[in-house]
Amino acid sequence: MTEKKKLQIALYWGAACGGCDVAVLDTNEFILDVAAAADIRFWPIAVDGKYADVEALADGELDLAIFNGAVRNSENQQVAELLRRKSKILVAFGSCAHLGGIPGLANLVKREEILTTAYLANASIQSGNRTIPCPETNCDGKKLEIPVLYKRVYRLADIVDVDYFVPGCPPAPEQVKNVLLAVVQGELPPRKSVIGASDRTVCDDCKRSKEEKKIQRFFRPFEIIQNPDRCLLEQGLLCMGSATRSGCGVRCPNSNQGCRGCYGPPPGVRDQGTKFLSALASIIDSKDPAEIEEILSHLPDFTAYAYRFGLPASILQRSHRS
Amino acid sequence: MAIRVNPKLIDDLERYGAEDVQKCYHCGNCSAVCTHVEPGFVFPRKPMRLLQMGLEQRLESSLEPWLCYYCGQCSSQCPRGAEPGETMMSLRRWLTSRYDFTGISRLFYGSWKAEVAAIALVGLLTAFGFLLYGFSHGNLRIYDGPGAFLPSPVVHRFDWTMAAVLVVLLAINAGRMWWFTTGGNPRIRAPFSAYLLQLYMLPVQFFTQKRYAECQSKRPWFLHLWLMLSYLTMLVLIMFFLRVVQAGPQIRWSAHVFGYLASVGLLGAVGYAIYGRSKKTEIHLRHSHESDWIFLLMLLGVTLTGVLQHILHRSGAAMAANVAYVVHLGLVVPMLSLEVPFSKWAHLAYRPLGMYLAQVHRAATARAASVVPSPETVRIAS
Amino acid sequence: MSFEPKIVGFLCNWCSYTGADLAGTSRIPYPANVRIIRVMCSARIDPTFVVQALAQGADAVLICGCHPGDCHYSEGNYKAMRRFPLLKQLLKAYGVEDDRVRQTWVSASEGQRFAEIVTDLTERVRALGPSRIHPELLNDQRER
Amino acid sequence: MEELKIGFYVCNCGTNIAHTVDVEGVKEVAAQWPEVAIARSYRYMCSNPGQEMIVNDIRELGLNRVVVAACSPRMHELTFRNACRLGGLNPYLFEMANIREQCSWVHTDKLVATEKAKALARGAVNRVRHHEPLDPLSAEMCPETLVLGGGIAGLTAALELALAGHPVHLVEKSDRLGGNIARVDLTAPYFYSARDLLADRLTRLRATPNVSVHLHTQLKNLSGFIGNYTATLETGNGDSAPRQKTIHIGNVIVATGYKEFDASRITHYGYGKLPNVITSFEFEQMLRSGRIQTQSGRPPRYVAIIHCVGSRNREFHSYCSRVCCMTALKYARELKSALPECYVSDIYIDMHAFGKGCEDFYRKSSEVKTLFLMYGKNEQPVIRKADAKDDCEMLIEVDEKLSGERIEIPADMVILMVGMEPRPDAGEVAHLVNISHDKDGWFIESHPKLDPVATTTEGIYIAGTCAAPKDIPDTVAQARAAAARILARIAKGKIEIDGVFAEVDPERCSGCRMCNELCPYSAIEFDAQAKRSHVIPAVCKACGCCVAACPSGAIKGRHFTDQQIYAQIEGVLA
Repeated sequence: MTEKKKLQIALYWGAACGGCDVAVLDTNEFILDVAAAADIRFWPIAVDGKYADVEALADGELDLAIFNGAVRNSENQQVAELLRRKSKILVAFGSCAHLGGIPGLANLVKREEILTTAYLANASIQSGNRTIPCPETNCDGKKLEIPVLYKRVYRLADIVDVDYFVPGCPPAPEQVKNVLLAVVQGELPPRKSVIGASDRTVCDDCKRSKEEKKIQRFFRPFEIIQNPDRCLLEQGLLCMGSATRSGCGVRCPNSNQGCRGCYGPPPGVRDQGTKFLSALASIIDSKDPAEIEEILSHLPDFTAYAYRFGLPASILQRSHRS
Repeated sequence: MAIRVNPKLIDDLERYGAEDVQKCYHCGNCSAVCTHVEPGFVFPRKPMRLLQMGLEQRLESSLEPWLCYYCGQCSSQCPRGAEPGETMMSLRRWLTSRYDFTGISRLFYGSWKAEVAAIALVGLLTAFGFLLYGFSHGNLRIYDGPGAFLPSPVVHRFDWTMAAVLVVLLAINAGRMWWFTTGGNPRIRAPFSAYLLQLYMLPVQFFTQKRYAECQSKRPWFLHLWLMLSYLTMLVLIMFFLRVVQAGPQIRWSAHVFGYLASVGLLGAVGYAIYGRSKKTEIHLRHSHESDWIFLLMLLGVTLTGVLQHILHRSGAAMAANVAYVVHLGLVVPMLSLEVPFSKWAHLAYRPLGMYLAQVHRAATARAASVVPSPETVRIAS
Repeated sequence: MSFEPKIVGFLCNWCSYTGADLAGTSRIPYPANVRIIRVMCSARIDPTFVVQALAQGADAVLICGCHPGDCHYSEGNYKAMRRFPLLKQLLKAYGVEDDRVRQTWVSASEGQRFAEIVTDLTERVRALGPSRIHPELLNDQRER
Repeated sequence: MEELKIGFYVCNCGTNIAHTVDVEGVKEVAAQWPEVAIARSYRYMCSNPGQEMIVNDIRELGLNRVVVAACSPRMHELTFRNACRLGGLNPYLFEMANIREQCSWVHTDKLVATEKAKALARGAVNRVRHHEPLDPLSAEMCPETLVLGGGIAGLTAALELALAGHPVHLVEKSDRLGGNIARVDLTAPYFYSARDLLADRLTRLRATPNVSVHLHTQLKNLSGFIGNYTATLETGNGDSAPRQKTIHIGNVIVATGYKEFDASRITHYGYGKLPNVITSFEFEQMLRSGRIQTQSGRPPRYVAIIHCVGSRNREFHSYCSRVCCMTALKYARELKSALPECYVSDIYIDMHAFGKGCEDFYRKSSEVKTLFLMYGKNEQPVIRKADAKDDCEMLIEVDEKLSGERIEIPADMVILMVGMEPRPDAGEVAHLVNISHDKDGWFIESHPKLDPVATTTEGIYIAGTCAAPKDIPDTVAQARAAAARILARIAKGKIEIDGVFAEVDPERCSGCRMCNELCPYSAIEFDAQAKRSHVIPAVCKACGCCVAACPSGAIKGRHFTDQQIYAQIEGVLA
């Protein structure tokens, strides 16, 4: 190859907080190398551009599209499909694109409830205002359209075919480097792999000492002074590390916080939440139903904890309340 | 208040014939098969228990032994061979000795030799007395009429005197029985009316022994009734018609026919009983205490000598008849004077009395149960 | 035709599965709605199995193990006992009705009890109507 | 991967299945399922022709999976696995659908039952696709045995093993062999001398070279698994520093026996306060010495024997200690023969005279005029000192059940029939050898009826009164049974370990140690160096608890894998 062709890349955020884009910027000087080595064709948060520009590209013209955020509305879906069509490699970047992420927790309630809470029944809303965003509105005889809010949140892979997954909320900046380098160097792992994570769990990298486990009581972090050298779970502090894929560098436990599971389940585990539930409940140190209930009562909203980053990726995916 | 157990009582009862009572483990089969068991009178199990434990006072106050006729069903059903029927029999013997205030009964049941010696002594004294009277007042060759060796009015007077003594003795003992079981029993509060109302029980039970007929096996009842009626007939003849019976030598059928029937009855029943006891033909005849044998042999002797003097007199052998008469009296007197108050014979009084008192107890219990408790007592009880 | 629920039963091999067999050998009838999956111990029943069955169209799930204290593996059923309340909490958050998932103890001699449990569960689920989970998950792919 | 060829067989079971299930319908629908190479129905699949059908199909059609829809797998799974083996197929590539016990026998509507049978069959076919061939593992069997406890059970077991030619380590905590039986005079109901029984064992034991006796010794640690245990013994009588010794053994017999109930715990019996209230063991001592005397040196005129001291009672132990009734009867007879003038009151709750010769023994004891008095389970007798005027030393007050009377019983001597209770260190021993004990502290057998000397830990056996109160014949029988079980395993040479067990994928285990405490058999070991857990196959019983609990999905339950169960779920619901 006489002249190295510049890498054509696009970045996009779906239903996301923006943290993933910040993670890309957190690569610091490396971003300059990226800018030098690649043509950033589309990156709404950093580069000016319109959807039409992307639509104008030939199919597969992009080498790499990095999509962060979940799919919450029709716009997210349209862009996801667009980027899929235009790029050779589509990466689901970050917990939201990978598993549904924090927005995915919305799956525990219905769309109507969300709208009601946000626009109608809320202390901060002026009384008398009864406006709910509608996909189509007639305004002065003109039809206005806004994206359709979906009934639930989807992972990117529920919508389009995804080539690679980069987990994390947000992914560690090194992982951003790794992905780009892998693409540049053409050293890509098999399709559908999770990049930047191992097959083991966070415990593997965690330096805290681990013993046989038995839990007599659960504590919330403010309730006890923890031993920084001992497994958090053994101290009664919730930590999802044992049910979470490693790769983050044990960021939370090293900061004296229980792992929150953002890297998702390790390979072979279908449902991070139920698997963690199975492990956690098994080590409760009681044979008395009433006592077990008592111990469990110290776990407020276990479901939201267990699926903080992955409810749409769980087996039941969403609330099935009538 | 706890009652003291007396482990020695069981040894004591052995002398009365209760040899197997310790084998009982209170399964209750005996009481289950007994047709006489009713609430308040559960036997043989309960008396056997009291006996094992040696609760003398409780035993003394129980009427249960007198409610049993010893048909033997219980013994045949006992899985341990504890002989409940025989235990009840032994208890009757023991109770007889307890009711007796003289202590003679206890002596007799304890030693058959003492009983035999006493019988021999009384018999010889009687014979001697009558001989003395006969030789001093009459002629050995004359059986009846003027100059008779033993004139019937004299014998008659003697009979009545003896009967009076016996009745007094029996009455004292029966009184003790009443006191032990009813009068002095704090558990029984019998109204006087009950004594009166139930009085009919005495003759009914005495003459029909109908409770015995309620036992599963009827033959013992029939034989017992037969023996008892024969004896009674003879007693009536002797006590009220001695002169007529003794007169002769011609036969006065109007009186003698009863004597013959009674003699045949006595001989048959006694013969059957002796045969049964020696061959142990039936459950209730398997165990024989010495007192049973003495009683039967005495009765046999009395009957035989009575029959003999009658035959001798009718056949004209007056002297031989007089000799037989003396021998007869020498047997009759100890039999009645010793057996009736102090030994087996006593049951002729105690059994009907026991049944009567049982009836009084039932009436007393029914009365206690029918008393409506005041609201106050109900509240406390609940 | 009335609604016939599909019930998946996870039964431990030593007590409950044997108890269900006993219902058979004793010819104790019960509704045909339950399909039994044998595991060696109730402790093997991963809560993931339960949600998986629900997601795949089960109208109800039944979990049976040995009575507490009777486990063939000495304490396996206690582990099942510990997991269940948390699983119920989780299912409640997902909006799954309480009657759809039941855990109970059936010994090898309780054929009659097993039949009664299945009968009762079937009736309750019939009254509840079909589970929405499976159709909703399918529908989510078609209609957003 | 090799192409799947599934053979599907559905059994009529005469009319047992065919009566309610349209067997042909099941067969036809199964034939349509992917990878089902052949579907057949037959009258009796378990019959020889039925099995041959499977064998032939495996050979001729090259089947590599077999499913039989028939009765319960608890009935014939082994039969069909064997058929597979005969056909040359690994037996674990077989699966069964239970359409008899759990379908045809419990449903009446043929349509509904047939639909269910199809679903169950589909579940089985789905599952079998994921089956993997499994082979049993084997390990060496060390022929040496550790026997804990030198009582009659331990002695008997040790002797049995030693006479068969195998080395035995007999460990006794105290300074001499014999245990509790050495404290007994004669035995009920045949009046054998306990001394003679023991002497026989000890003489024979001394004549056997294979037994090494360790007195003053306790087990300190046990690790490994059946055939391959390592035990650490600690010897020391307190005089010098304890010595530790490590031995390699294949099996362990726990025969640690019992301890008698402490009679002073029942205060109203006055044991320890009233001089002539003694325990049954103290009375045995009197019998052995031949002098039955009260404290003042006189022979007692009244002796009362109180049963169930510490047993069958809410406050202490609810169980029956089994041997006391007959022992009490024995005392009554021994007393009567030694002191004919003595009266014996036997104060009992129920007379438990089970077993050979015992009812007869009871009868004979009642014939010597023992006074049997019954008290209620939770209304124990009360003993007090008699007054000077009484002709006895003590009076026992009790509500007598058979008569309904409140009575007082004279006594010069009271013998308390103290029950059995687990030794104080039973929990420790259970923990050391990894077996469990019940709420009372008795060791738990593998199966109370069918496997009474084995435990849930392979290679650990229990014999005698450490498992529950029992008499000498039962103890000896258990000791010999345990020895026989071990001999059978030694004779086999190697131990075969079933191919079904849990295994940790070392590539996926992260060493979180969630599973470590969960295994009831301690089959999971943690390698601190590698920071990985692993399962010892010989110890694992394949319950699957750790499999379900492993949060990283690193533990695979062989033959009950997640994949297999998911496939079955999908199958029964499709």
